[in-house]
Amino acid sequence: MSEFEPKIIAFVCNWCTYAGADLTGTSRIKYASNVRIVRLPCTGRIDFMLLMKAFSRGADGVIVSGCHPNDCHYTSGNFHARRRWIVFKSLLDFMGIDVRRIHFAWVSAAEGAKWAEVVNSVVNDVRALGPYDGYKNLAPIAADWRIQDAG
Amino acid sequence: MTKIGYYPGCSLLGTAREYDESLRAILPRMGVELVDVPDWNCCGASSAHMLNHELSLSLPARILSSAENKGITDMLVPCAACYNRFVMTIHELNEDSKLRARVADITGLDYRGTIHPLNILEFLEKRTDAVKAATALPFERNVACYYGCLLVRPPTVMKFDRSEDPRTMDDLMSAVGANPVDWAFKVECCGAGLSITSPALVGKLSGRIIENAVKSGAEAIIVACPLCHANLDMRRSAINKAAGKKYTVPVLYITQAVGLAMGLKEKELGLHRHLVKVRFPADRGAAQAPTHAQPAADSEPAQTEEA
Amino acid sequence: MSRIGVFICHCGENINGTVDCAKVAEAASRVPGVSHSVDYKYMCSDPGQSMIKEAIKEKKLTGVVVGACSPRMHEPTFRRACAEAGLNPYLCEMANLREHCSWVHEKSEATTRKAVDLIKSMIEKVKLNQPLQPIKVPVTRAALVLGGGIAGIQASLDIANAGHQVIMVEREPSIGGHMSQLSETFPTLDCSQCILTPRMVEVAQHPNITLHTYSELESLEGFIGNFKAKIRNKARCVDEKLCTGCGMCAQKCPTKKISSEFNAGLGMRSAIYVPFPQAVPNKPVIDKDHCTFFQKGKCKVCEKVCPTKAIRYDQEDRIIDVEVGAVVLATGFDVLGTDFFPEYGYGRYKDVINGLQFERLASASGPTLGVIKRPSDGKVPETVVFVACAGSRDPAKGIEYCSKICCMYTAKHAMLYKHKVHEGSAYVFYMDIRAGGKMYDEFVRRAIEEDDVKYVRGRVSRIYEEDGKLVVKGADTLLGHEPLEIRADLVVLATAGVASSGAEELAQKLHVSYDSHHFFAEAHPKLRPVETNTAGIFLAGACQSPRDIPETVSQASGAASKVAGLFSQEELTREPLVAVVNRTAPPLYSTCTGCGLCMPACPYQAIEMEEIRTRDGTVVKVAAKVNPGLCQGCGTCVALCRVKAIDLQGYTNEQIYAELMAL
Amino acid sequence: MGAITHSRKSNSLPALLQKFTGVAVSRCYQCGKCSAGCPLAEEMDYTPSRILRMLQLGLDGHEDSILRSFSLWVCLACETCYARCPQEVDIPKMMDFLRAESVSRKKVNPRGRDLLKFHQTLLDSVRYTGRLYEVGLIAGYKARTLNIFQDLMLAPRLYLLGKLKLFPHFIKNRKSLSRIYEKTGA
Ligand SMILES: Cc1cc2nc3c(=O)[nH]c(=O)nc-3n(C[C@H](O)[C@H](O)[C@H](O)COP(=O)(O)OP(=O)(O)OC[C@H]3O[C@@H](n4cnc5c(N)ncnc54)[C@H](O)[C@@H]3O)c2cc1C
Ligand SMILES: Cc1cc2nc3c(=O)[nH]c(=O)nc-3n(C[C@H](O)[C@H](O)[C@H](O)COP(=O)(O)OP(=O)(O)OC[C@H]3O[C@@H](n4cnc5c(N)ncnc54)[C@H](O)[C@@H]3O)c2cc1C
Ligand code: SF4
Ligand code: SF4
Ligand code: SF4
Ligand code: SF4
Ligand code: SF4
Ligand code: SF4
Ligand code: SF4
Ligand code: SF4
Repeated sequence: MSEFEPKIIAFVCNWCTYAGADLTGTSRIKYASNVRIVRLPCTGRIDFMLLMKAFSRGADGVIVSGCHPNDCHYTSGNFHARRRWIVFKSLLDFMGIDVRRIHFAWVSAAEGAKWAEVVNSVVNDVRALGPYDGYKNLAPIAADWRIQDAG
Repeated sequence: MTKIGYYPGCSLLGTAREYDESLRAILPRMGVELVDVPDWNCCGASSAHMLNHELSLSLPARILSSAENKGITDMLVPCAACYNRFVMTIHELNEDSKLRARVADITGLDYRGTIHPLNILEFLEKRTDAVKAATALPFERNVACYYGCLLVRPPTVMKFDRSEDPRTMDDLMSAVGANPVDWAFKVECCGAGLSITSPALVGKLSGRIIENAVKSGAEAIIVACPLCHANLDMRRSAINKAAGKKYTVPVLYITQAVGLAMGLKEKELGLHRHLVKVRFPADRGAAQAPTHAQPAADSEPAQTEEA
Repeated sequence: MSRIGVFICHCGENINGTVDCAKVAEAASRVPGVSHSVDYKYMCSDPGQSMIKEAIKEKKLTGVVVGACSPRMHEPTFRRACAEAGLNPYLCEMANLREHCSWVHEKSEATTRKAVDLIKSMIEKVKLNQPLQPIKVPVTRAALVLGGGIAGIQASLDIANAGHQVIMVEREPSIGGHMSQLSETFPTLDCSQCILTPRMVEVAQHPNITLHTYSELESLEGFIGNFKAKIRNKARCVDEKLCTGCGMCAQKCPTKKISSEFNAGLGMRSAIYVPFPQAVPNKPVIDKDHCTFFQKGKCKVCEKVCPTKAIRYDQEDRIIDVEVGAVVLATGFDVLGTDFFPEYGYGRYKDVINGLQFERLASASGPTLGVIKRPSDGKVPETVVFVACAGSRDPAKGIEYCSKICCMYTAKHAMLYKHKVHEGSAYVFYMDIRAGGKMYDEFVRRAIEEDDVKYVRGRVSRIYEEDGKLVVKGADTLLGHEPLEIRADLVVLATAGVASSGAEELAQKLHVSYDSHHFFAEAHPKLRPVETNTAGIFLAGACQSPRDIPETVSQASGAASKVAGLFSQEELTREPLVAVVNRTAPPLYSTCTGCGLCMPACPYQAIEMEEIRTRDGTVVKVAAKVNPGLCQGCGTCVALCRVKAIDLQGYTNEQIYAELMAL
Repeated sequence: MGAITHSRKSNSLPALLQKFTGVAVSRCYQCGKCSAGCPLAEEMDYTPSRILRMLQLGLDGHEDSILRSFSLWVCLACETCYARCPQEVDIPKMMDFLRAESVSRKKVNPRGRDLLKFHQTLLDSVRYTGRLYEVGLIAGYKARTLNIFQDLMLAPRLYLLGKLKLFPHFIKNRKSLSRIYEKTGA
């Protein structure tokens, strides 16, 4: 049996991390192919439901990455994201999802190499945690996308 | 009578006896009674601090804890050096919980952090009104208020007054009728810790302080620390030797100056214990303020000649 | 049922070398709703684009997915191609198979599988895409320029000369800013006023410029192209129309001992005053805080002597409304006063001055008519010590950044002093000499080599007065770090350049971002240096960070050209990727509960609450409403809304969920 | 001077300094303000900023020179340098560390030995009596340094002025002090 290959979903903002990941490409820096990037305008757009959806679809880990503090294209979206993370954390706990499955990072448009590092380290960490198999329990919750996220 | 904790420190039992005496002499006028910290030990002075970090925290911590156990919250610490050690210790223990636990283990006592050390200037400043009210013979002299290093530095920890040009003592001296001169060496180092080992060096450092005070027209130097006093008074011969001059300007503890203004006697204030005779130029005082002309002349001649 | 077209690009070998493109296209063709799926060598080439256009027409595609490079590269290209073929451009999406896949992974099954996933998720997304129309907003062709220093002056003249209206607001009684206070300017040593005053006059006389001095911005609302500003004209107590600027009032005003701001405290002025003789406008104001009449109710001398009866003690502040399409921020900077420095005496020593004060001493129009005299006793100093980096690069007590201009003006000061006092000695304590600029280092070398200015590498620890001299204790680190004592007659501190007072409040009023030092923040430090993050608000000069005149003027012209570019358009078009609050049929009208949580979260104040009324006018509901002109599409509100009543076009919840479900 | 060695090894002096005191020598940007204000700079073999420079550079022999320097002993912890350092480099703390290091590595400067003895005598006095016994201190110090004559003239006069006590004060709970001394290894 080959080693478990985790599935990682990355929610990234368009202005910093998406561009940073582009730079990883133009610099031809290699990283694990387990990651799938979802482009959003800003990390401020991310709510709890997005994370839930990702896990309910079988993601074993999630990366949320945007601009460095104070560099947010929209002045403050990333602060909102950070603040909401505190609430997320307790909710995750409640849902029985190991918080180590979610990784927050700051990767700017200039940090191509850093993006590769982030992906690789998250893949390794999640691989060590093993597959996430609680998603079946999540399905009914995630089905109602109007759920309150208490953010 | 308000009761307040008291940590005299070793000097006030020895070389700085007159500091303790003069403090006790003026206290009744301010309605304050002192409660000694029980079975106190030496704070370790700069020696512990120089050689052993944990020791330098544990010795003061033992004192702080015993004071707390006695229910003391405000603790008057006249010696600026001890005061500095207390504030630094409290700062370090509050900053670092691991260190705090370690020190608790060393002393076997619990430091709770309810105690607040007060230096002499803070103590008097709070009672400026009482000091003013008790002033009978305004101390109408040009004085240089000398704070030294330990009350104000490091400013981030001591958080007392303006670190480079403090004013508390100047304001207090103005309150008792003195004219504090504007001078430049208020917080310069006198060489405290080298007093015994390198008197010549102290002569040089303290000499510059005296020189600037005299140049600025001071008739007396006022201090709030036994080490400053020791260097500026006891080491006067070294100072004069280094400067090649004969400085006669007397050095008074703030408590002594306040005491004089309250009309207390020389002896009560321990002025006779100084090596440099406490004498003021007669002219100005005699002509303008006859009431206060004689503090030096009134007294029995000091036993010492100026060294 | 959707009919999606999928186009997989090889990018030569760039994608196809690692990803099996044919396989991807084949997999895509099997996704329900896909009616066309091909792969091709170079999708962005002319034949590639034609392929897409033809497919749209022939297969009546309802959506297009291009699997190629990063959308940051070619999204506009392919959207344009779709539009040309009659498909709404927002029905086209790209999957990033190159930067995010083929270039970063090895050639393998897994890589191709990832490519398929990426394509599938975009197919699912695009199925839910809605046709969107770009947002059009009208433009008011007038600019508001805040601050009348050299930055504001340059920007105003450039915009006005491009044929647009300018409203300039300066809070002091005269325009001119710091440059009007300078003596001579590095690196050419030309007289500051000589080059500045003609510009000031030009501003005053320009038919396209309306000047509001002694005025401040009260409020600003609206968005790019459509701002509404309120300006407060503070009462001068002088009727500007009647006043001829004869100066009688100031001459006769008995209250004369007021420290002059223009002379940086080294001179005096009267209670009714014009800051300096070349002021624009040359009309006085009454300083109510010092005027005897306002303070004690008696005097009125100025009223008596004014030949045109222009004095108006009862004048009140006026609020003026203006509409503008763009704003240029040019409110400049300030320098720290000497009282900021504990170890240098807390401002106690009269002969310790700052750089601006030295400018006034060296200026021919200054209080000493250009003779360098020390403030305490008017003597010409024989030894002058200049202290660089005073308060700058000092995280402990001052600011951590380098103020950038002081190395140069200190060299200039030392030079000016030596030119005026040949026998004098000038010392400069410095840490580094920062003289990057055309002819800048040459200028500093000239001070050292030709004018014999002694540069000492080290900081000054303390300054005190003794025997009528200022004792400066510093170190020369090049001489083995030993302490050094210089007995000086005058000490000039090159004090740090800091944000102008009130900058923070102003930034908040305008919703522009600012840094921790209250300097306004540019949109991008390299590529958008004259824009703020708020569309339509531009930056010029030292309000962004301390800078010298050449740089200020270039930036001001840059900001002006941005404004002119904006004004060259009839209407502004913006991407329609904005938030909308859903509207359903009655009786619900909207799932929005009117909780209002989204309103404060929006960084652009784009959300307001709206009353929904029936036809007869009764309010049935309060719901949020997004102003598409203001919304920048960040999505913060969407994440926040508990009932998901607000959604972001182009990134709707359903679109992203669909995208996720396919991954 | 030798070549630059890679002194940022974990056992290098700057690394140990940072580990035990948090003082990072790389913070120092060599402005010299500390040395300019240090009241004792003239007495030092290396001024504070120079010590920092030597620590930063870590050339062969630098560490040894620092540990053997007189500066460590003449520094009075007056805190002037720290109060004014723009980069908030806690030099007094650094000096404390270097001094302790110099003692434990037996590199005390010959001229520093007197000072070391003074401090040791004082701490001894506190250890056995709980308080500072000035006569004992002076006598003990003079005996340790054989510097008998230095203050010979002063002591009797202080005694006459009532400032010197011939017998020490003993605190009651001297055990608690022994405990402190033992546990801190002083
Ligand atoms: C001592 C010294 C010497 C210098 N020497 C030179 C030199 O030789 N050569 C050189 O190139 N540069 C020199 N400079 C730099 C030069 O002064 C600046 O580059 C220039 O002044 C910047 O212009 P500014 O218009 O951006 O800002 P400022 O000159 O500061 O002008 C800003 C204007 O905005 C106004 N304002 C502020 N807030 C508001 C508000 N809220 N509403 C309305 N108006 C407001 C102010 O009143 C002011 O008029 C020197 C600077 C100093 C301090
Ligand atoms: C080693 C190095 C590192 C740098 N690092 C940074 C950095 O980290 N950050 C930073 O902000 N800046 C950096 N810079 C500076 C930066 O490169 C320049 O600021 C910038 O490139 C200037 O852009 P330019 O368009 O003015 O000139 P250039 O980049 O030189 O472009 C000029 C163009 O004009 C073309 N050209 C020349 N003559 C003619 C002609 N007669 N007809 C037609 N075309 C012509 C040239 O081929 C060239 O394409 C660095 C520079 C160097 C050398
Ligand atoms: S569309 Fe992009 S991936 Fe395709 S050929 Fe052009 S650049 Fe390369
Ligand atoms: S006297 Fe009258 S006209 Fe002359 S400057 Fe004054 S206000 Fe203007
Ligand atoms: S009324 Fe005021 S401004 Fe006018 S002359 Fe008198 S003091 Fe001056
Ligand atoms: S420009 Fe020069 S003087 Fe000014 S802060 Fe920078 S380095 Fe210091
Ligand atoms: S859109 Fe959502 S958050 Fe905003 S008011 Fe309506 S319900 Fe509240
Ligand atoms: S998307 Fe962002 S800018 Fe637009 S309304 Fe929502 S929070 Fe405001
Ligand atoms: S003052 Fe601070 S930064 Fe300057 S040389 Fe000394 S330690 Fe270094
Ligand atoms: S603490 Fe030491 S190094 Fe610092 S100024 Fe005082 S004597 Fe000098």
